[in-house]
Amino acid sequence: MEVVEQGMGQLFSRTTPDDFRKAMLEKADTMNNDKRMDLKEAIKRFVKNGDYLSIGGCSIVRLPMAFIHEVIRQGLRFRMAAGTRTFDIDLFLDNDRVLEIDIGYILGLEMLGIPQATRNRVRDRLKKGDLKFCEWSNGTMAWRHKAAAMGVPFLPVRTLAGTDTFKFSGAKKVKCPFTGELVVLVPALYCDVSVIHVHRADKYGNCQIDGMLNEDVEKARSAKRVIITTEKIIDTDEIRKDGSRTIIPQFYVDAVVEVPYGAFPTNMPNLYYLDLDHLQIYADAAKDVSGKALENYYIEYIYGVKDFAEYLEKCGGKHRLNELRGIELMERN
Amino acid sequence: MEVVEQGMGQLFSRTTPDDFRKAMLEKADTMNNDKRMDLKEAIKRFVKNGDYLSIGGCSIVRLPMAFIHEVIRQGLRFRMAAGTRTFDIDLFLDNDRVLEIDIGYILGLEMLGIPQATRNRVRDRLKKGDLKFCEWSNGTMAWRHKAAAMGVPFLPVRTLAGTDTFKFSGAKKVKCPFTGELVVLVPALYCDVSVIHVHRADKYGNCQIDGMLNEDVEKARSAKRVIITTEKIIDTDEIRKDGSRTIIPQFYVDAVVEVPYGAFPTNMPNLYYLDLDHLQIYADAAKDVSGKALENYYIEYIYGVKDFAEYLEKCGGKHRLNELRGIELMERN
Amino acid sequence: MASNDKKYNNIELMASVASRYLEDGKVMFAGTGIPMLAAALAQKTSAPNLVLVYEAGGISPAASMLPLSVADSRTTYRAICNASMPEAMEMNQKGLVTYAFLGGAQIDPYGNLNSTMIGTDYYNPKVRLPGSGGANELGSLAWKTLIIMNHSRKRFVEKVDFITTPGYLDGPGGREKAGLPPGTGPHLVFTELGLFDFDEKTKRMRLKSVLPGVTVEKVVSETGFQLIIPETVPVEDEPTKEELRLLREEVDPWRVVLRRGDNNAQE
Amino acid sequence: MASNDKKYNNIELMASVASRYLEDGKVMFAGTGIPMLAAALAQKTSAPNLVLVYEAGGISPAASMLPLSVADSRTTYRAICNASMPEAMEMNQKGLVTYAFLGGAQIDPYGNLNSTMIGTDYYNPKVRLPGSGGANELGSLAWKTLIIMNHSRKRFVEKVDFITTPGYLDGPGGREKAGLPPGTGPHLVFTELGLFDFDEKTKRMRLKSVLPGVTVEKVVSETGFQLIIPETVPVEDEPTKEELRLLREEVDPWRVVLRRGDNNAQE
Repeated sequence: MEVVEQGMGQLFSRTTPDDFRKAMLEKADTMNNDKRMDLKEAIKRFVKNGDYLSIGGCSIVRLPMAFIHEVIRQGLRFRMAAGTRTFDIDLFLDNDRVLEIDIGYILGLEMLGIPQATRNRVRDRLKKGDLKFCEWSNGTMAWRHKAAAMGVPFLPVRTLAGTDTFKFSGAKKVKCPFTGELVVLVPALYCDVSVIHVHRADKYGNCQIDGMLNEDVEKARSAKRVIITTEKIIDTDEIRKDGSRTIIPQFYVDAVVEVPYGAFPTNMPNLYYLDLDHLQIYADAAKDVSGKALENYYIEYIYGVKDFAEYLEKCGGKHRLNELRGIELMERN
Repeated sequence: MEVVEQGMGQLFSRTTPDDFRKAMLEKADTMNNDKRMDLKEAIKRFVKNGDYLSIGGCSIVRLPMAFIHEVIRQGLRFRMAAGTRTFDIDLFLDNDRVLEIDIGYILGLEMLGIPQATRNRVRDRLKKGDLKFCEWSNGTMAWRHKAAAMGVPFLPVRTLAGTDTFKFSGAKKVKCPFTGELVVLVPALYCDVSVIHVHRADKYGNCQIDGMLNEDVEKARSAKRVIITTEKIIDTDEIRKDGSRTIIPQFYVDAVVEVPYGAFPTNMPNLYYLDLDHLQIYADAAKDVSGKALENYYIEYIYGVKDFAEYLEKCGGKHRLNELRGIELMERN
Repeated sequence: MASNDKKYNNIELMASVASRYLEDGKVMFAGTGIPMLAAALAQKTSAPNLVLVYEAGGISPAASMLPLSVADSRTTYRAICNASMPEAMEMNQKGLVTYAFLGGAQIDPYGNLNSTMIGTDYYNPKVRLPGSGGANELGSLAWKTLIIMNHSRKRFVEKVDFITTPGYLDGPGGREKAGLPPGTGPHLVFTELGLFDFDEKTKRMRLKSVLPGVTVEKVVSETGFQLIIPETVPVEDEPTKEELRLLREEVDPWRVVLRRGDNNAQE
Repeated sequence: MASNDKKYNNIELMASVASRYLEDGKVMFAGTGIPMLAAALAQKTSAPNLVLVYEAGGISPAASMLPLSVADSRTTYRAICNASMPEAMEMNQKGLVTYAFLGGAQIDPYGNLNSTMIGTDYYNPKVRLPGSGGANELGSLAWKTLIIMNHSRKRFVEKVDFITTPGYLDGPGGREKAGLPPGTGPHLVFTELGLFDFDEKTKRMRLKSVLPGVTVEKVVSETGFQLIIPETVPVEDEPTKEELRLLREEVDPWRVVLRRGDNNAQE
């Protein structure tokens, strides 16, 4: 099973299964702790500058926006996992808060097109060597999180082969020792911190999520520290009513932070639809390649407000949130 | 990534990921077919003598007993996956219906001890070379099903190393090309047929299961043909009410067979508890190493009855089933 | 062939044409935009049992409104299963997905796709694009890859700047030699000018038909590599009244996607 | 020390003693029988936040009745999560499981366990046993493996007939050399005669304490290999009234497991 070919991409997270086991041992010693706290405390205790970060949700759905705003306000910088990232990574990139990215998908805004200013900024930083990329795909990023969640150093996959994506990745191609077929190995991706916004969680961190799961099951299980922001904290009795609905069990979770509407302006399935109007304000600002319009956007909506609640007020408050709830529930009688 | 060490066990299922893809292509061409049929038709169409079989459920819980009785009556023989098998594999072994077994766990009856007659029969057939084993463990059997369900030829694991279980397995030990650590590779296990008893399924084969899942998610996704026996057929509308509860989606399923109490005398979570009295009748018969008592058991309960409904009648019928429902629901007010 | 007295725009045209090529009873991965439009239209016309699976985990939803992304709540509304990216991608890896419907920034004669960067130096690109997304998986694993692109010489090029997603790579046997699952590859390419398939022997792109009002010469002049041109090139039918009605009234009544074609509506 | 005026049987004794060694706030995998009894008792006494995970996927259930197997509905009744074997085993593989509590047919001085076959020829065994079950995973991956066995010279042997589940293999460094996760291994062995741990330097089994009424000589004579015997060997406390009440009235009121000790009740 010799290595036939390998990508030249750099591995940004070097945590091995044994390193991760040691981190988990600490968690295994503290069952049934009450993990409720506010966002600032959670960030202070569990997030460090330079951490390798993974974010839950996908595209413009269920992104932990309250967390993202707060770390941007605090000036923290990260290395990042970026399978299917859109609005979240754009905010980080606009503010030079990312140093290294494992790329699945970045710089898109779905129906709203490409943020030109962000794109140019990225190109310029790349050229200066101020920003490092490693190429992957959404699938291989999901599988890298999955390998880590399984506690193994890599997974075999049947993609990437034959492409430049492979050449600029950190993957390796080998002959399968059982079948003789060529197979690509992708290395496990253990993150320092994972932040996931969920529908409901109890105080221990048992979480329920509605709608698509993307790779949140895997992300929650493969980070040394996990912060859950949740629309609502519910009683453990509710969790125990249907254990089949527990997507993330408490073992992995360090902090449970209640943030109603914490995914605004992205879509929270069953609760509120995405705010196309607000996203359009951002998309329009990002069209101004001078960066001036974006600068104003950030002063207006992030640096100039003291917390996420104030941001929600700025964006129309209760009235707008009720409208978004109405749109989301249109299909549900 | 050279192979450092390898087991001498034989691989009983030789299906590769590419073979399996071809089988799936046929399935991918027949979406939304009505798959309801009776047990005899399902067996006639989808089960062949000598097939490599995997069975759902675990230990003495949620075993597809109606299917097992029927194939024993029909005289079919199999090669088998045996992670955590108890009463089911004992019935096959008592009747010499298994040729090759990938062993996780066999020959046990949990609290009821070891069936001596079955054990002796197995020892004698082993000696004659009439029965072949390959050694694994419950975990590696689950991971072998999982590798197949993922569509890859193997998975790395961190168990088996250092033991005779490894020596008599078909696993291989390699150096991880990313971390340099030793890791064991287990080959994907693609089965010919998988049979799983579930709580609720619609006519397309979308299935809901309550309680533990063991490795049924993986088994359903890695067999060329899948037969679902179900306590109840429900409308697809019910499935669509909560897609989070769909454990097996329709794509994999070939037949949906309604068999109320189809797991009797094993435990069906939320519906009926195991019948300790009937299991004791079997366990007592299996103590008689002459095999005579077992022979009588099979005449009485399998060969001498025309179908599973008649077996249920013999075992106390509605009255007994209601008692078992009562025991199961004791904890649920 | 103007039995059709209504105007339609390019999006409406492409969605209508593409919808007719989607077979009933198959599993398909659809991306945001025209692929989703075409799939929804096909479900309402010739392919009621076309089953959609979305990358982020939505399986066979029953939403009447068009999703705005592959993770949108409308991909899981009344879905038969709310799954995950690994589950969806592994369906592909196991061979359960017949069609994947993708876009790209550049394509070459073998159907190789670039959505990573424009330029000659990876570390110093002229334009940095989003990267693979799920395209590498879909193009590697689905049995038949459908591709939708805008048609120009800058996009249809002899050699893409970066192979993000594998087509037939360097030609016949290229995929198998690289280790990709056999029997897979690009199937059809849809543009605002025509439809293209791939020659069985050379695996090079071949003109299959043109859209209404488009000449073969126009197609050739907008393509940056040598296309295989068959002796007869049929013209696709215009969108029918019923197709347009369904698109406008049922599939995308708010014209979220349809309106993107409004600035180049065809008379 | 007979402040205890009630009789108890071996199962009650072993469950009571074992329960005192289970730490609060840890995750534990418990097998059917005495391990489950001990865990349930500990949860009612000193370890209310001991979290149980079962091999087939039940996570932290809240059933009052004792499960009869690791898949029983009582392992998922009001569980915080209904999971699967891979999920449960991967919790182990990732290092989240502090204690695994196992049985076996044979054990050697390094804590290697045999549950596969008795005899010298694998293909022609004297007795075929069930095989690994989940034991190989638990013994490979849990941080601390607890073992419960019946004590006799036939079971405590110099060399097991088949290493099903790894102990310290051939001694210090053996596990790491084989590729098992570092820092793991057998922690305590419980029998009806005594408790045993493993010497830090040699990794060989060491007598830690004896059960009430058992002499060190008895332990030595029933052991088929050289045990490390420390200078002072404490005696475990008898089951308290409260432990026996809980076991009999709350943990196993139907005596499904407890009754298995009734034929050798101690006075």
